[in-house]
Amino acid sequence: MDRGLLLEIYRDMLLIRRFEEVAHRCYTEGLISGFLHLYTGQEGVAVGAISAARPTDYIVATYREHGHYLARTRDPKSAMAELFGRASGCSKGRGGSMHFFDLARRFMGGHAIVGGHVPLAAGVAFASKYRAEPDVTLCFFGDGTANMGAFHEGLCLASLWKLPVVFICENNLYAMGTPLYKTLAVEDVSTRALGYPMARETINGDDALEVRESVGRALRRAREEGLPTLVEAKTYRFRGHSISDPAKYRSKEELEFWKKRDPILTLAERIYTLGMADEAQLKEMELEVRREIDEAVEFARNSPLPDEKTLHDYVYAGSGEETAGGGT
Amino acid sequence: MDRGLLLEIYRDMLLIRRFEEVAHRCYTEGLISGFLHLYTGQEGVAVGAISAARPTDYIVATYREHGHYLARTRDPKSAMAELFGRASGCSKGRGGSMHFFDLARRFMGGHAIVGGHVPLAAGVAFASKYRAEPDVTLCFFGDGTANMGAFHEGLCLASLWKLPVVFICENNLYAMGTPLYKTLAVEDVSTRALGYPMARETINGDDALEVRESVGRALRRAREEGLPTLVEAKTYRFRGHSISDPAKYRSKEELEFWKKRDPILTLAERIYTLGMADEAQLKEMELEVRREIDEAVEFARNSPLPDEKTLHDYVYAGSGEETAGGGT
Amino acid sequence: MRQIAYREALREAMSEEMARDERVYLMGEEVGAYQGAYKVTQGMLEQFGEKRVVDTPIAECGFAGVGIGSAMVGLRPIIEFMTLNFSLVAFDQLINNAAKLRLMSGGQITLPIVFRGPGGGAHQLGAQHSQCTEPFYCYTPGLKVVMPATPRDAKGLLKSAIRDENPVVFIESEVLYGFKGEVPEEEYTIPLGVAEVVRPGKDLTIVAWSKMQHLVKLVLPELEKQGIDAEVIDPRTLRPLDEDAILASVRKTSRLLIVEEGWPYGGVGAQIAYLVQRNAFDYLDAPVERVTSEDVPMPYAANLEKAALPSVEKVFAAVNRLLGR
Amino acid sequence: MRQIAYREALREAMSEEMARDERVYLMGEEVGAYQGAYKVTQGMLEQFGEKRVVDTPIAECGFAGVGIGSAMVGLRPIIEFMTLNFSLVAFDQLINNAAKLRLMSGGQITLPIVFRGPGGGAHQLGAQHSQCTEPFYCYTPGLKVVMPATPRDAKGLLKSAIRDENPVVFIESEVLYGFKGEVPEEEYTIPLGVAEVVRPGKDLTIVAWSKMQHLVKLVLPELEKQGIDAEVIDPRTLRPLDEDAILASVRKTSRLLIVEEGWPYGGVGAQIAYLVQRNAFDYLDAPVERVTSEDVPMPYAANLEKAALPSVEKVFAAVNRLLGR
Ligand SMILES: Cc1ncc(C[n+]2csc(CCOP(=O)(O)OP(=O)(O)O)c2C)c(N)n1
Ligand SMILES: Cc1ncc(C[n+]2csc(CCOP(=O)(O)OP(=O)(O)O)c2C)c(N)n1
Ligand SMILES: [Mg+2]
Ligand SMILES: [Mg+2]
Repeated sequence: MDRGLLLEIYRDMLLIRRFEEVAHRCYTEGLISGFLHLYTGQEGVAVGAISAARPTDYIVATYREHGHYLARTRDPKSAMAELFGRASGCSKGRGGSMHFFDLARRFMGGHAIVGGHVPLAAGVAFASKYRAEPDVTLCFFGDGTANMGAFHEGLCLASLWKLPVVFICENNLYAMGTPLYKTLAVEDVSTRALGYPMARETINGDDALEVRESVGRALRRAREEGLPTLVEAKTYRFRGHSISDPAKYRSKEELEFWKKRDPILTLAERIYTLGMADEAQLKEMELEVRREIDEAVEFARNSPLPDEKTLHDYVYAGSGEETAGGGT
Repeated sequence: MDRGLLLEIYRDMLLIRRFEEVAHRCYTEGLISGFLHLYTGQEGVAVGAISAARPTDYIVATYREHGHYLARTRDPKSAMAELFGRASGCSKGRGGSMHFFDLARRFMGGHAIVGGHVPLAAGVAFASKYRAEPDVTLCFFGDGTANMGAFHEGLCLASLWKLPVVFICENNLYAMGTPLYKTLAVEDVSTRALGYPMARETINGDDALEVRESVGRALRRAREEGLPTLVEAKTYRFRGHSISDPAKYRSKEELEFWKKRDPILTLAERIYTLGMADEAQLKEMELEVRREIDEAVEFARNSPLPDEKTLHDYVYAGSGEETAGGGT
Repeated sequence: MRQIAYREALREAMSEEMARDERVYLMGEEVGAYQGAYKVTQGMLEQFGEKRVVDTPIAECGFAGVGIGSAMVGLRPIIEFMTLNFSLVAFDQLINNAAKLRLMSGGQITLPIVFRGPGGGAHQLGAQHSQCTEPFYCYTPGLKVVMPATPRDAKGLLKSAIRDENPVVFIESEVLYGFKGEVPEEEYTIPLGVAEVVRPGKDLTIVAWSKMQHLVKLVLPELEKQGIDAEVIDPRTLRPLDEDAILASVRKTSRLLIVEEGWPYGGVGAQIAYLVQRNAFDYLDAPVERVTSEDVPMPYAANLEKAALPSVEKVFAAVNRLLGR
Repeated sequence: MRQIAYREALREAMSEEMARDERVYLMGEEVGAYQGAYKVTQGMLEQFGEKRVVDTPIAECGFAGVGIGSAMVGLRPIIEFMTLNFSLVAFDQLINNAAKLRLMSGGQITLPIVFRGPGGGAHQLGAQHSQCTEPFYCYTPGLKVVMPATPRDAKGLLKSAIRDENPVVFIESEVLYGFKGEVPEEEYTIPLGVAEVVRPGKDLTIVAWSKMQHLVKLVLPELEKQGIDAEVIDPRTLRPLDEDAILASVRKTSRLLIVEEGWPYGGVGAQIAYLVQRNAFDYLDAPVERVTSEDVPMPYAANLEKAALPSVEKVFAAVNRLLGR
């Protein structure tokens, strides 16, 4: 186990955790509006999976994509500015919490129609195959997505056409307030893969290293054999579905159970056990991360709103509108 | 094996075959227009399945539903009149070939958006369960339907909610001109059932008796245990997808191979072998059936077109429009 | 009279109709145990049980279709879309099945089904969660479309929609759920297809519905101050549209402004404008004006969102154009 | 000039653009081995191979989404819907993804994709296969909508649509596929958003597109005989709409008739009517008239179908109303 890598993974997870906490605070202070779906508790999945990928591999995610965005870009400034609806945001303030984009870093969006992005991910992979490029597409979604028609059609086509895509279901046991057992007649979401058919793995999503390994296998399968995989990472979100959800539908005991499996705490334990860092070193990292997030908030706060004259920008390409100074 | 039943099954299949042949002729004579998807060759499925059902069980079918309609109603007149677009047709001339309806006999339509009727069938079954009625819904569709989102969502809900429905996939190896192997990554459509999960059977659709038994089991499973089943009946259509399709995409040899399995011829052989009828008796039945179809054509031909004054009928219920003499 | 919130009015309508008719049931995401994503259905699971308040997976195409199928054989479902944005994944079910089954069956099928949920945007929900779908449904014969602005209308119209024998797309508004208004204690219904003259006037007619009625209310005091006597009409039902009420008003005022949240191309306002110039041409002293959202997918940023939506300023500007000022 | 059929013109456009640009590919049901459900793509599989002419399963939502995804990273797909009726099962992909990705990404994503196929009805195809979807797509900012009436326009506009950097819904007509007309041998394109004055005139303006242009042609001889000099305009692109061309014509003729195959409520004709009364109010000598399909899902029976569609008689009646005769 490479020490640098392990600490990097730890730091990425911490960055996400602190980012979300601060975003939450900013929301309650009225600095952010709209929906806000926090990733707190699921950091092992995004960081484990994306650490296994190359920077040229594509990422397609849902409205709960802050974690994936940070894992890919390590850029809390553009993320926070987007939440603040500023022109300096990663989507120039047009997207908001649910629609982070960074094309240069192959982060292909936050998408907010459940299942709607699954065919898009298959399409990005289709393009890689078409151009004989070695890139793989990682597509993240929740357990609640497995009943959607778009999910089915995306997986059907990926399986049929042997597209280089890794479907990563983050099974956090709930779709909004609905526990999985009320919407799924099978125990594992990955069971769906049997019907397509498609390789599948059900793993512990709270162990970033296990995620990294599993997704690594899937990435190889995609890159070398051109075959898709359905990876189901079992995890848990510590917060409600969105910031307005008090999550009364689950018991204190349940939450406590999962908090003991906190992917960040358990990784810290592992780091200590392996002797790769001591508490002081992680504390130092923590402070660094906090500073970074504070700077992101400052950056967002000081960034201008989009110019209202640019309201009609970015509707049609090539209409000359971008010359109007779009986005600033 | 009950002789009466066997001959009834044989006669129903014959009725369908002759009906389709005559409909084809009427089409080429310009008496029928629009799309016409013939059922020729698949008679074993509709007749076998529907013979296993009670008259109170519901049927939901596709645009290729002439066979199912006749198997349920034995009423070629209302069917032929519908093809002719006459007010005496089963849908008062409003539906046409793809939209046969007979609510009184629980024939819930002909539907022409691939997969779109699968959730409807689940809904009819939902109503039976809601009212604690013992009726089961039979839902017919083709092999090409298995990739549709609506199919997936319908089967997901039926499995989850334990709805009394039998999904019957008529796998005739082609969706229009596309052979199944080009659109399905698995060999059997019924493999899809593994992911939901759902009971499944893959059977010889050209053997009406085998279909009857298999669907009988599924009906019992639905009626007694409230569980859905996916039955895949392998069969073949002798004609093109629709009347305008010369079916050049398949070889003469392939067609010959399947014609040897003609569900009507093979059943006749069986009847002879079992000594339940001789050639003269089946010949007599054949003549009877032909007469019946001829009468249906006469009936259709002599029926009036819908009154143009009723154009706006049947758009909204309770708007008083039906009093305008709707449909005649 | 007692005052209750829009969401409570909706809930009362559903509960009363479910108590009255065993065939009515409610189905949708989070309608039961979670008490509704926007708490419209609070308490209904407890009142009616799991058989009649059905929590669904995220599968709009599937459960919209299940609703339609069950209505084909006599149930009377209320299908809640968490928001109308998600009706687009079930679009084929509404357009090709719900709207057409009756016609295709030659009148054999009657389809008493309500699809309901909040339409339009709220605050900074981004492009995929901020759009008006009513033009899609109004365009389509076989559907009815209702969009109430007040608690009283919400209750009375929803009860009528549930009793109606046809598919009704009933579009609420997330930002109105908390809005309170007078609602009678005793039972009542409000017929579909009948507009309300919210304020009589003689100088110009303003037609608006749902949220936009509340925007118009903000403008009225200033108009009054300026001595402009506006007649305000709420069609309440968009299909069938109460053309007579609108025409009668325009024949009186000779000027028409339509305020709508939808995009400008086509839609409900364009239809009203067409009808009015067609059927009251000689009465018009000025062209029919519309205030709509801007022709852009909704941006997230607060200032851009505000700029994209109809506003008091835009309404004033349109009124001034209408009055030639 | 040589004459070729509308379907051949479309095929030439696709083949030329695919030969010109490796990023362009074609995907849809039966486009390859079967040579196209309506033979529009005949020979293209042989010319370009399976990589670029992709036969799909029946999964419109899936393959429309695959097309969009591939366009997000620089391919230029042509997605064929066997008919536009089936685009409704992929509706969310067009409305919530194709139309909005550019805006939501702050302009990072460019989406050069064409969705094409026949729209409207043909002959007795029944309600689910006979409808005009253009109002849905015209309503939605972020999409362009094109509906050519002639082989020449079909080719020139499809080439422009393929080269366009935006999602274009390109709606053809099944009943026009066999229609022949002059098409230049040499390469050409026709810009999107530019209407054509098909026939200059001074007494009234008739706006029609796609099939309805051909209906209008049937009326012209009789109008001429009666001494009525109609100006006929084909917008060709419905979004963006060439408002200037229509307004300029109406300012000259003072009378406008719109003939469209869609249903009456809202839609393209209502928008044109709104715009014209709004921007040429003082020029109008009579209200804007529309001939549309009747407000019913399409019935199957031949006589009812005929009665439901726009007809020569209905156009005459509207012209007479316009001219006050
Ligand atoms: C088609 C559609 N239906 C409903 C919604 C509303 N909605 C947003 S997130 C969500 C729950 C999704 O659950 P899951 O897929 O498990 O993802 P998670 O939120 O747990 O990450 C719902 C119902 C939506 N966005 N899109
Ligand atoms: C959503 C949709 N897409 C495409 C079509 C056009 N279409 C009609 S039938 C058909 C083939 C269906 O094949 P299958 O399901 O195997 O049934 P079969 O015709 O063989 O009975 C297609 C593509 C349609 N009606 N609906
Ligand atoms: Mg979840
Ligand atoms: Mg088939």
